[in-house]
Amino acid sequence: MKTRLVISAVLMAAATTGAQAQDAAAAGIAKFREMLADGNPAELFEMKGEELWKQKRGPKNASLEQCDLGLGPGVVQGAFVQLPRYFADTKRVQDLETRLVTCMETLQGFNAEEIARTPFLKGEKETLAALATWIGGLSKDMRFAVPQKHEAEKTMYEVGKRLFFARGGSHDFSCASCHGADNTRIRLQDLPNLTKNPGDGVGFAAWPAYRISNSQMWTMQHRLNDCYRQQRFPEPKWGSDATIALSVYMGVNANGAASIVPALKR
Amino acid sequence: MADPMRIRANNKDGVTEVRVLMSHPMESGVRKDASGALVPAKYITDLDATHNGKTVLKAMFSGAVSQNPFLSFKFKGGAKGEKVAVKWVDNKGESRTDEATIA
Amino acid sequence: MNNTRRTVIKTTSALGTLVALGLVTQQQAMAAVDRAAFDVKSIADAIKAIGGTAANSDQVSVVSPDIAENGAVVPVGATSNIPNTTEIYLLVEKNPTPLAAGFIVPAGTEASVQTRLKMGQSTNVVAVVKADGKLFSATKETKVTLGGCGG
Amino acid sequence: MNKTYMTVWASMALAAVAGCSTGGSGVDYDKLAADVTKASFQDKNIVKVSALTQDENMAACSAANVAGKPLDEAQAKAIEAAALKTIRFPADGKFLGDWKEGEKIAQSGRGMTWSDDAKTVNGGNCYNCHQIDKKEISYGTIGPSLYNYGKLRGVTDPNAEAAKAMVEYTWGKLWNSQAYNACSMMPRAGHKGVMNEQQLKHIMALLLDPKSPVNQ
Repeated sequence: MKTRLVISAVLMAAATTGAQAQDAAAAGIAKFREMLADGNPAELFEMKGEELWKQKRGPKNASLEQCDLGLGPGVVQGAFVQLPRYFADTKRVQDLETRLVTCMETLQGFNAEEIARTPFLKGEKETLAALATWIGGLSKDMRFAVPQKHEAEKTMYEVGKRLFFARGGSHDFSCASCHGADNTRIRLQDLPNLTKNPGDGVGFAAWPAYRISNSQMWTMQHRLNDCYRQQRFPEPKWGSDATIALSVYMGVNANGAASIVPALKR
Repeated sequence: MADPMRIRANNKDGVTEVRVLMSHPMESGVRKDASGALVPAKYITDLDATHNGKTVLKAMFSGAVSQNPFLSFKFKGGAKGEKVAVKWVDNKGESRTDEATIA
Repeated sequence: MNNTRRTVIKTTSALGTLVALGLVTQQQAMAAVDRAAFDVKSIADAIKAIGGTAANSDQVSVVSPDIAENGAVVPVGATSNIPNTTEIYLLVEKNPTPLAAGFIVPAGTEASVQTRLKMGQSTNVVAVVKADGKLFSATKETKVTLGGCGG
Repeated sequence: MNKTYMTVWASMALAAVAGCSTGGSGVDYDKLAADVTKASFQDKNIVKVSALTQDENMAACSAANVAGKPLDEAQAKAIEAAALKTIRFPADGKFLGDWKEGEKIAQSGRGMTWSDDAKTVNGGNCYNCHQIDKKEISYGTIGPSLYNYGKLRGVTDPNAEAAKAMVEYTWGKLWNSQAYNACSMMPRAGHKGVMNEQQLKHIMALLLDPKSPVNQ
């Protein structure tokens, strides 16, 4: 009895000091982010994205101004927080990026397969990141309302949920390993719980984001690709149904959360 | 050609606050790429901010300034509608000038 | 393009060599500190290159976070309350070349600047200011943490 | 888009239509998810699509998560019993290596991603989820704190008979975490070949050596 008491006292002491150190570190990180909040370099990409939207480009020398992002041709504001969604013309559920490529193909004459194959941060993928940043920014502070009306949208949600929890690879990781519980972190990074609405401006409501660790502008497709890399999974093809299904799952879960896109991330 | 800067200038109580974001790789010349080769130096060396043609700040940068540099400072004067101009030059001789209207 | 945000007035291309080269020379001639100070390997020598030794002063403050989530973009700034401050320098002690940035502050501009610097590891960040030809300094430690999954 | 991809999409569209007529029920989402997975992933460098093939344990744990319910007790016990049998103790009977090496392994998150190559020395990823040495402030909280791991468990001499059970349990937990918790989130470091025996010994020392900073 006596030993047990001593041990529990030691345990409590350890837990207390641990928690204090953690609080100090967490407060330090919060302060660091606050110091960076003003002057997010993502603004440079927003400027570029707006220009690229209006510029006549591609084999057809046309702008994207007639692109239908789900709210009708040319309607940009508010479109971001209602994506992914089902599009009757392509008969597909599309996220912002795959929808933009559809517009680049139909309006401007670009080759969609070629864009899909282009590595992130290069060529038309760079264009896409700037466009997504500007389009996302026009819905800043608006609340997510990803639709679940069409049967294909509901199917994508259910498939996305299964992919989210699917454990595999050398380390038995799934998306849920890091994003399935409240108040956890990897190293010092807070991890949003993406199985439900994680709150305003976190998780799905924070990408595209400017990443300070590599000074790159990352879209959601890019974010998912790198999550799978760290998960020790093989590579998800760009724009594949797996990436769309996961986006629908996270997007619908985030419904009601306000977007802070473009965000600033580690 | 370098991408444009994002310049914001706001006057409050007679003081103008200038915030500048520059689109620049700021390669220090000591970083190695994935294949182990040195990435050649390319960074902004000098910056000149002017208001009505008069210098309000000069800066000298090294490759230790972060990619896509941010700079903020304040000067006395400047009225809404007037212009603030910022010009940078890098070690390769490339330069860029942009201008913003004081709000 | 949103004209209230900014207006592009002029761009010199990378190969506008003559103009650009002329410009570089002109700016270097106007610089307060020799460009070579940016290549100096120790903080003491860098301060020497700026103009001698710096006295620690509570009238100088250096802004740098206690903890940086990543060393690639660390918000750093300095403010001087010493009258006639004409120059501000930001140094990162443990960087291979500590002098990171220098600023010339004309009369009418506040002796206060904010920027973002790269830091390879946890380090002291030093602000040195010049006022009436004399150097004053302030120091702050920033811990650079290893973030993410480390993969 | 490639052909497989289009085919799967077509099958999903069909399923959606079928869903309409049956009011949303009767769609085999598990099958759809498997088809989507097959069509969506590709080999990249050292990571092959075969890595997505789940063993029975992983399939059961993933399904339980989708359902939002824990495994039923019998199934959990069966998984644990099977996992326990996979554990291999060190051939030379020595469980502890060098805690300094263990700390390096615990710090590293490298290895087995598609941006690593086959020569990359695998890290343990330990600090990603656990507090270990208190000097390291950048630690994760997905797993419990391991600070004072040995000390709190009364291990003063890891070679003593009194410590045997704790030493063997710790080795087993590192080798195959599911031996003690059916759907443990921890990688099965020994079982899946993420860590070799020597690396596991170093991590053991980090956790259990009384001289390790973990036990100060």
